[in-house]
Amino acid sequence: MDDKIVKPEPPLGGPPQGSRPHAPVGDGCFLGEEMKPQAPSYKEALARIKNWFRANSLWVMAYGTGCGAIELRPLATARFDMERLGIAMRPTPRQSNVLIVSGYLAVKSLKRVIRSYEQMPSPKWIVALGSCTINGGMYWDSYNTINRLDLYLPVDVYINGCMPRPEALVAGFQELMRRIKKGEADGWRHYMENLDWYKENQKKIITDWDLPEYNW
Amino acid sequence: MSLKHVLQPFNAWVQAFSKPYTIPMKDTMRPGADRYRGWHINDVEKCVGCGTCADICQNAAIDMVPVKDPVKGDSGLRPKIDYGRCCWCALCVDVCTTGSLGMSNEYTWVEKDPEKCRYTPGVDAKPWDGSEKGWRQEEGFSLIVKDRVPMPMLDPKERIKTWAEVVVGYSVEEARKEAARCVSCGLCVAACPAHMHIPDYIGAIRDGDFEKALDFIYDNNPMPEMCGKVCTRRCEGVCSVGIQGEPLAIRWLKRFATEQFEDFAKVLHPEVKRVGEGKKVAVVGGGPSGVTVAYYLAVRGFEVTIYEALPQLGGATFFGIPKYRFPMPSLEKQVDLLKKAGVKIVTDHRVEKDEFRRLLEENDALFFGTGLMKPYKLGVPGEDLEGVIYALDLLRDHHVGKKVEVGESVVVVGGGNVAIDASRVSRRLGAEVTIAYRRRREDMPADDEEIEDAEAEGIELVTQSIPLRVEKLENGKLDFIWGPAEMVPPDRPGGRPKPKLIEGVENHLQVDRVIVAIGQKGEFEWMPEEVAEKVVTSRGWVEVDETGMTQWPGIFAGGDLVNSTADAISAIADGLKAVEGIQQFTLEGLSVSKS
Amino acid sequence: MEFNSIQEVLDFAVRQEQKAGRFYGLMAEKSTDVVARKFFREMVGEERKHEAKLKAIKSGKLSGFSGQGTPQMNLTEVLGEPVFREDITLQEGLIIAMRAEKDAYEMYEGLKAFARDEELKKILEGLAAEELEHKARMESIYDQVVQREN
Amino acid sequence: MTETRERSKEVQIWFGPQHPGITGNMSVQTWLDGDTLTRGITHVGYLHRAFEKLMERRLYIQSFPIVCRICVPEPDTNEWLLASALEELSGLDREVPEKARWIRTLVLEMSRLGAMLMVLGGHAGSMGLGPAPQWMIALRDLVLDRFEELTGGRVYHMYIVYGGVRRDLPEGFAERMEQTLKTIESKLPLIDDVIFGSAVFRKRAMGVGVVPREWAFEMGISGPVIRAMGIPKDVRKDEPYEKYAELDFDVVTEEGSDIFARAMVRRREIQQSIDLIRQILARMPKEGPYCAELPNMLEWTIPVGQTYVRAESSRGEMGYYVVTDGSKKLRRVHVRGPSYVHGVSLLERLIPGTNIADLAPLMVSLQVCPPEIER
Repeated sequence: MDDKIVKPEPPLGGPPQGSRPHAPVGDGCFLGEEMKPQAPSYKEALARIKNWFRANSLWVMAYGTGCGAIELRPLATARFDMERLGIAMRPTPRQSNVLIVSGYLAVKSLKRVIRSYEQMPSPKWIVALGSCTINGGMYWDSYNTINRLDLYLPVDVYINGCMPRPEALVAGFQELMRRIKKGEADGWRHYMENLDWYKENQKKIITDWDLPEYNW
Repeated sequence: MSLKHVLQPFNAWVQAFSKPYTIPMKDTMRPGADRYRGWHINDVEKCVGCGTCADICQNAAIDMVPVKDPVKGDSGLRPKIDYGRCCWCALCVDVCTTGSLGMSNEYTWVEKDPEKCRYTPGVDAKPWDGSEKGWRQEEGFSLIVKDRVPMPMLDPKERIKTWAEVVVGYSVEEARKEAARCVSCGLCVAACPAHMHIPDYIGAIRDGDFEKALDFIYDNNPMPEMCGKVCTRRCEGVCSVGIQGEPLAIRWLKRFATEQFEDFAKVLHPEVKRVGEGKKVAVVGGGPSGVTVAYYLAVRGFEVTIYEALPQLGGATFFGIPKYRFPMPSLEKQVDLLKKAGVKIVTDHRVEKDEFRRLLEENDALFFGTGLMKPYKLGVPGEDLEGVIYALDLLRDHHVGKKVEVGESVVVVGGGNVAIDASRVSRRLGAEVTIAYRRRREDMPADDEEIEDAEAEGIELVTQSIPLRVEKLENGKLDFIWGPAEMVPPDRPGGRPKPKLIEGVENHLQVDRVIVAIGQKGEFEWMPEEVAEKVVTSRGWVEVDETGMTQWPGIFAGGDLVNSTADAISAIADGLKAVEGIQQFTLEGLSVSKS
Repeated sequence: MEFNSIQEVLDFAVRQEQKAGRFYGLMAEKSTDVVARKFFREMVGEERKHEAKLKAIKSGKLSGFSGQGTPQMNLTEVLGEPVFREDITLQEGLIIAMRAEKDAYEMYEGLKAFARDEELKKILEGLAAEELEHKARMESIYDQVVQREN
Repeated sequence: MTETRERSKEVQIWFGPQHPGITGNMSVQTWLDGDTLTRGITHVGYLHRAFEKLMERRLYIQSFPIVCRICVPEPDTNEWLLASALEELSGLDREVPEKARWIRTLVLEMSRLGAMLMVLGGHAGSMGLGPAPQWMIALRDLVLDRFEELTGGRVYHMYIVYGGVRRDLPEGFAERMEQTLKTIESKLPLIDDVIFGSAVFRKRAMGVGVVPREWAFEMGISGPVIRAMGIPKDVRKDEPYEKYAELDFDVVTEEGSDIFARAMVRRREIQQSIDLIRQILARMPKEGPYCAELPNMLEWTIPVGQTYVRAESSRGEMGYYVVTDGSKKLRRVHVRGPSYVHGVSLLERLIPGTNIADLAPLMVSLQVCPPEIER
C-alpha cells in the first residue's frame, strides 16, 4: 500500500520575477479609473494617500477554504476583533479586496478560489495561512490537494504555522498593511503581468477547465 | 410569541456595561501557553543527529542536513524543519533520543517568500532561540523504549565455582522485544570499526527472520559469535537510545542470532563473485584479522592457507578470552565454516624466517596478523622474582590445558580486559584477587560491564596505585609495594589523564602471585630481517596504508599489530580492509598508492 | 665547571647532545631487537634536532627555549635501572632514554649554582627545562606504548 | 399545486462554496420556485484530502496527527476513536492507566462544549442575530485557552495518543477550568434571552426544518438531531466508553424535531457538559501515570484484526472502522461521520419546500461539518 501518488505539479522554483518594470508605486487601478498622465510629485503623494486608505480598510472575502478558517471566527468576533484594524468580512468577492486562503486547497476548491479571486476588483491581495499553502503541509502526498499556492495565485503574505493563531493572523494583516502602504504588495499586478504563466499552471492541475477568461 | 419575546433580546444591552471580551491591542501578541507547540528549538550541542525526528515526521518536514563534521556518535547532521510541512504535532520532540529538540511557545512568523519558511533550529539564529517555555519532553511519556530487556546471568556466587558461561542469552521473545527498541539511526554503523549492518540485522531479528539476520551479520564479520559474546561494542556506546535510556543490547542480539544456528554453512547465502580463482594467499596468524582475510578471500575464490602457531584458530580470542565468556564450541562453529568455505588451516605451526620468504614467493599476496603476543614487563625492581607472572602466559597456559597455580592471593597489575580476564580466571582458580590500577576507575580500558562483573565476583579494585617494587618475603610470599597516585591532566586534549606518584607513601600487599597485565607487544623474531626492517615502526607496530598493505608490496597486515585499539572488531575491520587491498593487488596488479 | 659566556654554555650543551647522539647510535648498531634498533635510531635523529636547535640559538636565529612547566609524571623515579644488552627491548630502551634526559636535567640544574650572572642562569634554566620536557615526552611514550592497559 | 409548479420557471441558485451562510467549504445546488426551494443537490469534495488513503501509508503513530484534522471544530473525538480502535486491536487498552481515562473523558467533554458553543452561535448568526455569535465564539475561545494550556495546541490538540494522553494536567488546571466554566455559565441566561427569547429566532426556528420521526433510524440520524425528536439516543449512554459509565448525566431530549428543538438540545447540552466537566475534575485521581508504557512507536506492529469503535461527538455518532494486517501501517480505516448523514442525505431530503432564507439555519441546525463529510 505504499503507492505514492505523483501530483501533477508544475516545476518548483516559484513564479517568475516581474518581467517588465512595474507601474509607478500605487498607480491607480480602481475599477474604471483612467490612468491619466500626472506630474510625478502629485502622483506620488496621491499614491501614498491612496495606499494609506487601502491599507486601513481591508475587506476580506468570507470564504473559508480550509481548516484555517476556524481561527478566522475568533478573529472576526469579539475576542480579537479585527474590525478595529479596519478589516471587515464581506460576503461577496465583488466587495472585497483581500482573499484569505486558509490552508490546503483541494483541486476542486482551487477552481472556485481562482474564480473568486478573478472576480475581485483590483487592487487585491491574497493572504495565505498555514503550512499547507507553503509546501503542502501534512497533505503533501495527497492526490487531491495542491502543495504550493503561489504557483497558481499570487500570494502577498504567508502566515506560517499549523494552524496560525488569531494573534499570528493579526501580525500577518499588519504586515500586509505595511506592505500595502509601502506599495510592495503588488501580487495582483504580478498576476496580471504573468497571467500566461499562472494560467498554464492552473490548467495543468485543473483538468476540467471551464473558467471564463480573466478580463480586467 | 408574545411581547416578552420582542423585548427580551434587548437584554443584550446589559453587556454594554460589562467588561469587554476583546483582548486589548497591546496584548494581542500574548505568549503561548507554557507547553504551547510553536517553532522548533534545538540544542545542537546535545543533538547527535540520529534522525529519529525525521523518521517519525509524517509530513517529511524534517531533513537532516550536515552542519559539522561527523564524529563518533554524532552524525554531524542536524534537523532542518520545513514549515511548509510541519503540522506542530511535536512527535519529533517526544521521540527525540537526546531530548535536545523542543518547541518554543512563539507562534508568529509572517513571510513573503515561501522558500524562506525553513531553518535549522539551533544553527540558524531565530528570535525564539533559548526560549524557556514551550513543548518539551516530559518524564512519563516516551515514544521509544528506554529500558533494555534484562539479560539473564549466572549468580556471582555460583559462577566463580564454574567455567560455565556467565551470560545465559536471550530467548526468542526477549530478543525480538529487545530488537524492537531499535530506532535505526545508524550511528552504530559509523561507530563500528567493521561497519556492520547493525540496524539491518536487528530489524531482521525483530521480524523473526534470523537467517536474514545472520546473512547481514556475515556480510562483514566472519566471527560473529565471538563478537556477540566479547565485543568491546563501541556501537552501544553511541547508540542514540542509550543517551537517555539504556543502549540497545546490540552485542547480545548478535549473539542471539548466531546461537540460533548450529551450522552456519547451511543458512548463509553469500552473494559474491568468485573473482579470485587461481590466486593464492597465505595468512600468517589465525586471529580475527587473519580469519577475516581468509574467509572473505575464500568465498571470493582465492586459495587461502592460514598458518597458526597455537593448536586452534582464534588468536587472542582463543588463548586470551576465558571460556566463561567465549566457550570453545562457539569458536569451533566459526572455524568450521571457515573450513567449509575452502580455507586450508595449518595449526600448531610457527612460520619462521625461511618459510616466510618461501611463502612470499609462492603466493600472490601474504597477510600477517600475528598480534601482540609478548607482555611488557613491569619495569620496577623485583620484577624478575619467582611468582611474578604474566597474565598472557597465565591465560594461554590455562587455555591450552596446562595446569596453572595462582596460590591463595594474587594482585593483578593493569586495568585492561586482559587484567580483568586474568583476575576472574584467578578467582575461579580459587584465589583472592586484587586489581591494582594506576589511574581512576573511569579511565580503565576494560569494559565497564566486565569491571562490574569482576567486582560482583568479589574482586577488589585498588585504583591510583603505582607499583614501586616487588620483594620476596621470608614466608615465601611476595610483598607488592605500591604508592598512591594523583592525577595530572593529559598533555593533549582527549588523552588519558596521567597518574603521578605521591612520594613518601608506601603500601604493602602480601600475595602469592603478582600478575602483570600492563600491556603487550608484538614480536618480530620470526620475521626475516629485511622484512621486519621495512614494516616495523620504532614503537613496535606495523604501518599499513589505507588498503592494509605494508611498506613491502604484497605484504598486508592487520589486527592488534596495526591498530591502536587492540580489540577483535578492529582486527576484523583491518581484515576487511586488507581483503579489498589484496583483491586489488592480486587482480589488478596495482601497487596501491602509499599515503 | 665554570662558564664565562653564554656561547661557552651553548657549546657545552651542543657537545652533550652530540655525545648522547653517539651513545644512541652505538646502541642502535649493537641491539638485535628490530623495534629497539628503530627506536634508538629515532633517538639519534632526535638528538640531532636538539643539536640543531641549540646551534640556532647560538647563532641568534632562535631565541629562548620552550618546555616551561611541562606536567611531569615522574615515571623515571619509579622504574628500575636497566643496563644495555644486545637483546635490549623497546621498554628498556625507553627507560634508559628517560633516565638520560633526567640526568641531563639534573646536570644543568647543578650547573646553575655555579652561574655567575643572571643571563647565564637563565640559559641554564632554559636548558634544564628543555631536558625536562624531553623526559616528559619519553615518559609519555612509555605510558602510551608500554603501559597501554595500565 | 403540481400544475402551478410546472408552469412556474425554476431558478437555479448555487449556495456556496463561497457564501457566508454556509457551514464550511461545500455547496448546495438549489432550484427555486419563488423563494421556496424545490430541490437541492449537495456538492462536496472541496475539502477532500484523502485521509483514509494517507493513513494507509503512514505508521500508526504518524496517523495520529492526521485524524484530528478530520473535523476542525472538534478534533478530539477523532483522536480518541483512532486511539481506542488501535488499543483494542493491539491489546494496549488493558494498560491504559486510570488517570488517562479520566483525562480523555475530560478532553472529549471539553471539545463537545467548545463545539456546542460555536454551533449555537451559528444558529443565531445564520438568522442575523449579531451579538450572540460574538459571545459564543468568545466563550469557546476561553475553552480553547484551557485546551491550549492542557494540550499545547489551540485548535488541533493531538493530545490523546495510544495508551493514554501525552501530558499530565498542568498545575492549577482544575481551578482555571472552573473559572472558565463559571464565566460561560454566567453568560448562559443572557444567551437564553437573546436567542431563545427572541421573537425572530422563535418565529424562524419553530416548525422549520422538521425531520420526520420515521426517518430517524432509516437514515441513521444521530446526535442532537435525533435527540430533538425526543429519541434518547446517545453513544455515551448506550455504549459507555472511557469514564462515561461512572458519570451522572441524563440524555437531553426535546420534542418538535425542528430547528428550535435542536438549538434547545444544544443549549441544554452545554449545561450538561459543564456539569460533566465539574464531575470529572472532582473525581479524577490526582496522582498516577497518564500514559501506558508505549512500545517503540517507529516499529510498532499490530496483529491482524478489525474493529468498529464509536463515540458521541457534538454532531452525533462518530465511528471508525479500522482494519490492521499485522504490519506497521493501517490496512484500511473508514470514518463514519454524522455529517455525511446530516449534511448530504438528510439535507437533500429536507430542502424541498424550505424557504431559501431558511437554508442556512437548517444547515447549521444539522451541524454540517464539510471536512468530516469528505475527509
